[in-house]
This record gives sequence, structure tokens and C-alpha cells, in this order.
Amino acid sequence: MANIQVSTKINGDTYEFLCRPDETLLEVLRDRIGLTGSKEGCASGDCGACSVMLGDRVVSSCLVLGAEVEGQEVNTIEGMADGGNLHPLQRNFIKFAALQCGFCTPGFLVAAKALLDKNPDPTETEIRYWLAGNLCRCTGYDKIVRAVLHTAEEMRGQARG
Amino acid sequence: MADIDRLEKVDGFKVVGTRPNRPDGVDKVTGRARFGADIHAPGMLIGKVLRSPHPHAKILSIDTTRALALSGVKAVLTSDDFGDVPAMHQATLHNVMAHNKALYEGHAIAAVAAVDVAIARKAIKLIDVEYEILPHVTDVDAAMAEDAPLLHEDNFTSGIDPKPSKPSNIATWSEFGHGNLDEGFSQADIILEREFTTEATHQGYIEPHACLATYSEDGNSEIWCTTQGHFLVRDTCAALLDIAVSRLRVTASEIGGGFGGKTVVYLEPLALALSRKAGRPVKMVMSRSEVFRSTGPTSSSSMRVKIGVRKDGRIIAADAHLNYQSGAFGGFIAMLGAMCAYACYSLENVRATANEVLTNRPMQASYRAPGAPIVNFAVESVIDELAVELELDPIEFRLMNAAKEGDRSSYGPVFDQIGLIQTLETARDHPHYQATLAKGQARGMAVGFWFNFGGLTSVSLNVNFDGTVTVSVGRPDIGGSRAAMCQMAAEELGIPYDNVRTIIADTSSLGFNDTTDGSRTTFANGLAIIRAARGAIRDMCARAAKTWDIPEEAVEWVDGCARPCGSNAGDFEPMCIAEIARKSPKTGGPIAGHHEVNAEGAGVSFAVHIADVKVDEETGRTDICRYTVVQDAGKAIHPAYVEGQYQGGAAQGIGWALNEGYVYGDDGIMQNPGFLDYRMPVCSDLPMIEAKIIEIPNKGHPYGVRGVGETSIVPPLATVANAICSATGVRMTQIPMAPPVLLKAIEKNNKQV
Amino acid sequence: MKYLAPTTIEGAVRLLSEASGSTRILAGGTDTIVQLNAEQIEPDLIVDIKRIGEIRGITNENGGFRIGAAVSCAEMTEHDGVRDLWPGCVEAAGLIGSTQVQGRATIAGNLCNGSPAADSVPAMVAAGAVVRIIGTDGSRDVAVEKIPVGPGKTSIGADEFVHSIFLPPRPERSGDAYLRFIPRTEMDIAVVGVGINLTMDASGVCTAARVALGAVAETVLLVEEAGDTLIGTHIDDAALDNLARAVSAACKPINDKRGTVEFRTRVAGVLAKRVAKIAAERARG
Amino acid sequence: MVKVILWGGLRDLADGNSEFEFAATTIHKVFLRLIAEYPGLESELEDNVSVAVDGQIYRDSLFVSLPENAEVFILPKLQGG
Repeated sequence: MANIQVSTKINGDTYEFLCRPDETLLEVLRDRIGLTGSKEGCASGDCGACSVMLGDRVVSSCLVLGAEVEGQEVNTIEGMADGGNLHPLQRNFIKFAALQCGFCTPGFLVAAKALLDKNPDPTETEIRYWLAGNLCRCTGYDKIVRAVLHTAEEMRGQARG
Repeated sequence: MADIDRLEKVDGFKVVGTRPNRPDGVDKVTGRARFGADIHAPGMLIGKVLRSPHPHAKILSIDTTRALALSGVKAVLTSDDFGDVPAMHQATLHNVMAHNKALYEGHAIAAVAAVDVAIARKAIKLIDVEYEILPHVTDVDAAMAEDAPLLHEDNFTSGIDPKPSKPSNIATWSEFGHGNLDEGFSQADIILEREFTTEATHQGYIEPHACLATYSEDGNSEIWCTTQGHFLVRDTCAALLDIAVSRLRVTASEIGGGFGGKTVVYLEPLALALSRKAGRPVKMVMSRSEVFRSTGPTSSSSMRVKIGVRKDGRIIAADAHLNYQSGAFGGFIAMLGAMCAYACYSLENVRATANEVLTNRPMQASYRAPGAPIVNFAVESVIDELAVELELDPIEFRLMNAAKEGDRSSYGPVFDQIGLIQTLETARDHPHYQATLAKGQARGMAVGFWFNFGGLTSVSLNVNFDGTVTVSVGRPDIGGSRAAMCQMAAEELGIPYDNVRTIIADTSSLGFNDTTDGSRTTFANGLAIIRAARGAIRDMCARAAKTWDIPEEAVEWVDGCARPCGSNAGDFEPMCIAEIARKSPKTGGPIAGHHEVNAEGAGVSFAVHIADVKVDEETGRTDICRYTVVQDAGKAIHPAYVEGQYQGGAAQGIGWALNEGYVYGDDGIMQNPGFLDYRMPVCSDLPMIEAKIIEIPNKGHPYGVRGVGETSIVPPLATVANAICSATGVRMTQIPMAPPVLLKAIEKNNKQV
Repeated sequence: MKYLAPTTIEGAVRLLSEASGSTRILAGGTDTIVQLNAEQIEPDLIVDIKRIGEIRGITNENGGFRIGAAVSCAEMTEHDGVRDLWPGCVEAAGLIGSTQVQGRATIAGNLCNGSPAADSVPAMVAAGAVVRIIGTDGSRDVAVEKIPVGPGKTSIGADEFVHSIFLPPRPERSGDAYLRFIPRTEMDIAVVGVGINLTMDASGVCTAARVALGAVAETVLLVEEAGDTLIGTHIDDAALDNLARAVSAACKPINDKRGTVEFRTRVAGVLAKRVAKIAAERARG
Repeated sequence: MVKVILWGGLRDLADGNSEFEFAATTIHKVFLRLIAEYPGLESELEDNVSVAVDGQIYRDSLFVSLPENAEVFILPKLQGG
């Protein structure tokens, strides 16, 4: 199984890596690039812990081959904060105690940001369905949904200035 | 002077009861936090496990030649690599690697370490195992049958006198209760007897088991792993590999959920043994399928419950018999179930008996209030049915029979101070219970009990020269407990929350700490931290006294400062922690406190859950429309994380009630070892879960803390079942109440009506 | 194993025709990569078709829409034109997997995976969708119901792949709908799925109806008898009861971890009534 | 004097007896007294019990002092998740 050379942008930086043809983007990020913020919970696309942005879509990086991202843009949890400034979602997840163990948190944040980028004023139901592919076993989702609702409101307020 | 043993609740909390940001928050939201699989070591190998494809089979031979010959394979491990172990560790050893027999599908047979994951996967397939397939049994009732295949030829049921003459799959029999059942039932006006079954569920933590082990040539070893108890990992691995405890240092990674499932070792001894053979660090990570097939689950069960009441609403006799399926090795879950069965009630005549039944399934592990939710489903369903028969409000009926201080508990001892009645009354008066039902919805409730534990605890607290404080604890933080630790230290020392940092120390840095389970962490760590802080305060007061040249008794600690008191009050300006700490090199050296204790007095707790549901009677689908948890926390140190425990427990219980469950084929193979078909609740399945914290102080803790982690999973099964019954008129006796099961029951009921 | 990503149809065809071992087409990857990760498949060659420009878009064709094989479900659900013309098909496509899966999964992949429980397939069968298949011998157009031949099996040759799926133009007063039954609200495989597409005349009488069922047989079923129960009626309660009976009668399901024979048969009828009502509502406008 | 009650699982090891009254000032002394009378209880009391003193549960504390007339209830070892 000859390795494939891939060139891609991750969190704005250019990376070149070699990977096996059957190696997933998640394995590449974690084991080759050293970005371990994306987690493997299932390797079958059922838990969302490995969510990353591929171009403008949120995807499960366990269901993307490393070879596929040649020439594409990948954004991960490690790229969400702006330097030292946390994204409002990150800040509010802490403030609202929207995490307990924190393992699913990177995936939730990436997916929630994708939602707010697309829909700045989601209803509770829209949030719940958008995030249905992100499993959390600790929180019962209550505080996660509240943190997203609050962040959306806060960001709309800022947008209005 | 600070009194280390002062245990009464302190008034006027400043930090306790607030909701500060957790110390590990930023690491967790940026992806920086390091969990079990997030670590690499130079020269690291990847380990993989070969697992049995058969539920029950004799291992005739294992040939590792072809695997070892594969380029890049550095070690292959079988049970031959382990020696004899003390009796108490034998089941653990035989579970981490099958010994002569594979006892369940997924049982570890061999393991390899190779230079990368692709080679390790390939090598696994090159291990040749010859099996003699044996008949298997996965059902709890079938396993108790006369002619059932035996898992262990040498298992004679314990707890029965005289000892049975024949071996069986019943590992243990246990019995609890008091009074005279026959007499009780003879006085009853209504007697209901019902049978129930429940299926096994998995703890379902999202982070699979993972570890990195390094065995050094000089015998010193290290393990990094995701666990609820790294001291337990250390002591177990040391015993299994016959190495001195002092030689093995275990560091707990951040842990991605456990719920009881990470209180057992699986990969750690294998990784360490592989590292010993290969001479290189070995990392092992389970796949999700391995997690389902080889770790965790709780028991499945069959149960019979019989309760008699008088017309005046008094329960006069109660009996229960439980058969809990405990997987391939015996456990203690059935016994705990029997103890919890009737713990909510004040009963003169009560009995609960239990069988712990061996089957060809993975060894069951603790799952949040182990054993309690299962029997609670059965008992609270019958209680609910009786309330309907008696035309009593379900909460009023429970209040009429609720256990209170001085009553003899159904599991034996008399209750001391307990808060069941306040919990029930709060639930009764709660806006949810008082609210008019939305159209098409119906309501159910149930009450649940759990013990809560304390246990072995060792902490240290160091005052840094700038007056900030570092606390080291020895229990992994699963749900934000570090925040509560900082709060309690800050409260006691009278300093800001942000001036305290709590870390989880490795096993070489502290004395033994029991595992993070049994809802013990905030209770037991907290108790020790408060005492450690009081020790540091006593030292700081003494140093101030010497500086001022006044008696130690004439110094008190207020708001983070030593100040003269009594006849010396006002003689000197207060000396605050930063100043005392800065001067400490010259006043006796570093200032620290520490405390080692077997924390007792955890205090039992009760919860009432209320659910409004909607049932689609054409498809058997149940939607949870509104849900409320009312539970006693003693004292909520960080209320947001207490609420989180209530909400999380409720969500897990709802999953158990409706859609989760192991599915086995006739072939004894688990059919749903993935999140696709093992259906845990997703975000869109649930409403907001209202968490109502009651605070009835536990006199066993300085601030009144009770454990809160487990009780919340006890009532949901019955709560949802009772709501479904009031929606449809159908009394479900089977968990999960998945749509095909519920629809069948509804249609049967419709035909009868 | 090799991974190759041709940029032209011809390139892809050549790769397939020259391949000696087992081959897998990679579109969204949401089934294929799951199987790869679980070591259920070990193909010698993976051909990623997403870099072929021609099949990456949705084009209007004679009043219908041609959906390229590499178009994700998310792109499809965001397309106003398709949503207006075939709301049932779009809803079905929108039910496949999570948000994360939606950004990758394709209806062509959903079809080629060969699952009898595929959500988009009953909707497409009801719609009369036509699949364009490309191979060494050129291209051929096939009715979507002719593709699945058994669980995991399709009539597409080893040297062929799906180019696009055509959702045809439709008469006035037409409506389609799809519902599935799952135990949770999301993330499950359909236990039963029902797609219905119908047309009415000006007086509200149903003049054409196609009913397709998922997860109740070895393949998705097109049940003509069920469609017939609606034709000539106002889709009133009596017609709906007949529909439910015809649908349940056509079910040949199995017992498995997701549902029982009894449950699937019963719920297929229940869903059919609900789906027919929605489709009729849409046809009435 | 304290009242000592054994849970059902220990009864057989104590010749069918489950309730006792004798003088003892700590849990440890209760155990010693029981073991002296019923040696079969030793390993159970060593490893497998918790003790409730007037309802307060102790999992592992031998030196808890017992109030006069205390009820000492010996339970199976409790474990959590």
C-alpha cells in the first residue's frame, strides 16, 4: 500500500503529508499532524466527535480519506479561537457548563459554529436537529443547547452593534 | 485557631454555591486537553487485541508464528505470558485475556504490538487459534435452567446453606429484609404481583478505552490511561504483572466519560505486558465495537415483584425476587439491586432476594447506581399501579409510605437523617407537577434511591510564595469536579476562586485514592481538602502569632488573613495569605496542608422524576415532552455541575427506558455493537431537563455535601413507564419500551378493551 | 489498496475497465469509509469521482433536474428548484444521516449502497427517477427501481458507475412525500420507509400514483397495487384504508435488530396513509 | 451493650444466628468478638462487609466508636459506579 502525498490547508496553514490510501482525515490530523483536538468516538460517523470543516461543510473527519483533502481547506477545533480570544461559543460552553467530560466538546463546537455561520437565529428545535449527529453522554444536552442559544443571541447583538 | 474537625455547615458561603468557570474549561474547548488516546511517545508501538468470534469456546491452541514473522511485529501476547495471581485478581486476569476458554464474543484471546496500526491489524489476522465451540447462553432465565451450558464448572452458588451439590450459573444468592411476609400479605386488601424484564445497557462513554504503557529495563514502569481510578489501575496491573507497586506510576489522562465503565482494567495490563516483551512503549486504543463487545455493560434481568396494601393506602408487605445477568464473571450488582429495591419505603414486612447469574456476555461493570435502576423500574411500576387502584395521587401514595429518619430500611439498618419526604413534597409542589397537561400528553413520576460512598482519600494543598494555592487530588475529574475542589479550598482559605488551582496528581505523588465512582469525589475529596486547608490555616496562624509574639490562640483566620483576636484584637494589622506565604521561607519553610482519610458518612440520597410524554399509538413511538428532576444534593458546591449530573443521569435513564439495549442473535453474537444501532438519546430526542436542587445538609460533610452523580439514573425507567401507562393504559413490563414492543402491547390492550 | 481521483468521465471509465482486483467508487464515502474503517471491505482500488466536474452539479433539463452523482444531500436540500419540484425526494435525501453526513452523502451513493432501508430510494422510485450509468460501453438510462437487486447488491456492472440521477418534470397538481419510521428522532436507519408520488385532476381525483416502500423486503419495492388504491379516488379515508391494506399486504420484511415482521408490516400501512395525505395536500397546492 | 445484626448472607456462617447483644466500643471489637465465636466469619468481615452504626454507613472503618445501645448492622460491601 504505497503512501500518497497530499498538500492541504489546515486552519489556514499549508501542510504536506504522506498517508496510506485507506487512512482517514481524522487519523491524519491526530497521528500525522498532531492535531488531537478532533476525537475518535466511533469511526462510523455516528458520534460527531471528529467533526471538522471541510471547505464550507461540517463533516465527520473519520468519514473522509486523508487523500481526499488534496488542495482543500480543513478547519479544526484548534483553529476556532482567534489567537488568544476564544470564539463566543467556546466562551459560553465554559460559562454555561455545557461540558462535563469535554470529550465531545470539540465536535459540538465545530458543528455549532457551522450552524451559526449559516443561521444566526436558530430555534431550539433547529439546534437540536442540527446537532443530532453529535453524541453527548454526560449532559443530557440541556446546557449545550442553552449555550448555543445564548451565543446566537449574543452574536446577533454584536452584529447589530 | 482553625479547628480541623469542625464539621458543621458554615454560614455565609462566598465561593461555594457560585458558578465559576471550570479550571480545565479552556483546554477542553480548544482541543488542547489530552485524553487517553491523545499522547505519543518516542519509539511507540501500536497494540491490538485479537478477540474471540465465539460466545463460548475452548481454546485448544494459539499459534503466533505467522504473526511474529510479519515484518514490524515486535511482540505477541497470550495468557501464557501471565503467571499466577492472588485469588482476588483472578477474574480480572481471566477477563483481560481468556484463559483456556473464551467466555463471550469479544473476549481477548491474544494481543500484538507492531510499529504501526496497519501492521498490528494485519498481525492479528495471522494469529491462528483453534477453538472447540461450546454451547452458549446469553439469556438470564435460560442460564439458570437445569441443562444450561456451564460457564465455570467450579461455580457453586455462594450465599446458600448448605452449599449446593451441583455447579450452576448462579454465582451468588442474597437476601435482605425483615418482618413476616405471610402475616403482612394476609392483612392486605390488594395484592399485586407482576413480572418484569430489562435488557443490558452500556455506559456509553464517548471516549473509548485507551492507554500508553512503558516498561523500562530497570523495572520502573509508567502507564498513561483514561480511567476513573488510576490508583486502582496501578495496584491491579502491579498484581497481574507481579511488579512492586512503587515501581509503577500511573497518570490519569483527561477522561471522556466513564459512568462506572472505567472502574475496570482492560487494555492497561496488556499494554504493559507487551511493552515488557517488546522493550518499547505500547499504545492501545479500543474501537467502538470493542468497547461494546468487551467492556462495560450492566445486567439484563428478570424480576418478580409482589406488594400488598391496605385500603387506607398503607403498604403492608413487599416482596421481590431479582435475577440479574452478570456476564462471564460474578459480580455484586444483583445484591445492590436487592438492597435498593424497597429503600424508599417504610415497611414492616419486606424481603428482596437476588441471584447473580453467569452468562456468555462481557463481564458486567458498574453503571451509575449499579443495580438500582433495574429493580426501581419493577417496584415503582407496581407502586404506580397500586396508586391507580387506590385512586390516590401517586406522590401522595408515596408520601403515605415514605421512609423517614428512624425507620428500619429495607436493606437492614435504621435510617438516620434522610430527605425523602422533603424531596417528594418539593416534587408535588413543583410547577411541572402542578401544570395542566398539554393536549395528547400524559404524566408519570417515580422516586429513586442510592447509597453514595466516601472512601480512601489523600490530598495535598500547597500555598505558593505569592499566596496562591495548588491542590493535588487523586481522583480523575469526570464532570467538572476540579472546579468544586477549587471552590472548597478557596472558601475555607478565604481567598478568590481564581487563586486556587487543582490538578489530578499521579499515583506516585499522593497516597491511595479510591476510584471516581459511587458519587464520592466532591464529598470525599472535598472533606479532605477542607481539612487540609484548615491544617494550612493553623500553620499560617501560628506563624502570624510568632511574628506578633502573641499566643497562637489569640490569632484567628478571617477572609484570607490572620488577625489578632480576643484581648489582642486590633493590636496588629491583619497579615494576609500572600504576606505570610512570602515570608514563609524565613518562618519555617513552605506552607502546606494535607489530609489522608477513609471518608465515611457519605449520606444516602433520593430523587423524584416527573415526565410528560406523548405516545403515537399507531407506531408505538414515545416522545418525552417535559422532564423534571428533583434531588437532594446536601449542599451544591457548583450548582451548574450538580444540575449537569441530574440532567445527564435522567438522559441516560430515558435512553435505557426507550431504545438502548444489547441485542443478541441466537448465535450469541451482539448484533448492535455501534452507536448506529445501540440507540443512545441524541440531541433532538430530548427536551430541556429541569433540575431542581434540594439542599438537606449531610452531617457527614463540613459543608453538608451529598453525592449527586448516581441517584439521577434510578427513577427514569419507571417514570417513563408510568407516563406511558397513563398515556395508553398499557402497563409495560419490559425494558426497553422500544416502538415494536410498545405497539404490540397497545394493540393487545386495544383488543381486550 | 490504491486511491485515484480522475478528473474526467473518460478517465474514470478507463480506470474501471483496466482494474484487475476489487474496486469501489467513492462519492460521499459515508457508507464506503464506514466499511473500510470496520475492515468489512478491502478493495484494491478506490476511484474518487468527486473531482469530475461534470457530475458535481444540479442542472435543469427539460423541466426536470439532473443531479450529478457527486452532489451532496446538503447541496440538494439547499436547491430551491429541486425542493419546489420534488419536495418528497428532497426530504428523503435530507434524512440520510447527520448534518455531518449530509455534507458528504449523495443520493447516488445511497442507491448504490444497495440497502433496502435507504431513505432516498423509495422517494426516487415513487418519483420515477431515472439513473444514468456510464461504463466502457457508453451510457445507459435505467429506472431507479431496476438498480437494487438484493441487500447490498445492484445491477450496476463492475466497470460502470452512476453518472447522475434525473428527477423528471411533472404534471400540474402533483405532489410527493416521504416518511420513515425510526425509534429515535434522528441518526437511525429506517425501520420502514414510504414514498408516494401522485397527480390529481382539477376536481381532486387522483389520476396517477406510485407507492414505494423501504426496509420491508430485500429491496425497495414499487407497489403498483398500492398506487391503484388511490387512483380514481379523492384520497378520502376509505381510499387511505385500502392503501394501508395494500401496502401491508405487499410487505415481506424480516425480523432483525431494528424491527419485527409484525411491526414493519403494520407501520408501513400507517405511514402510507400519512404520506399519502401529505402528498395529496401538496398536489392540491 | 450494642446490638449487632448480620445481613442474610452471613447468617449461615454464624450457625444460623443473625442478632447478638454484647459490649463493644468499636467496630473492630465487634468483629473480634464475632470471629472468636464464629471463625467462619473472618474472611467475610475482613474483606466483604460495610457496617452501619445507627444508620450511618461505614465501608471500611474499624475504629469507629460505638455509642451505648448502638445498632451495628453488618452489610455486604457496597460499590458504586
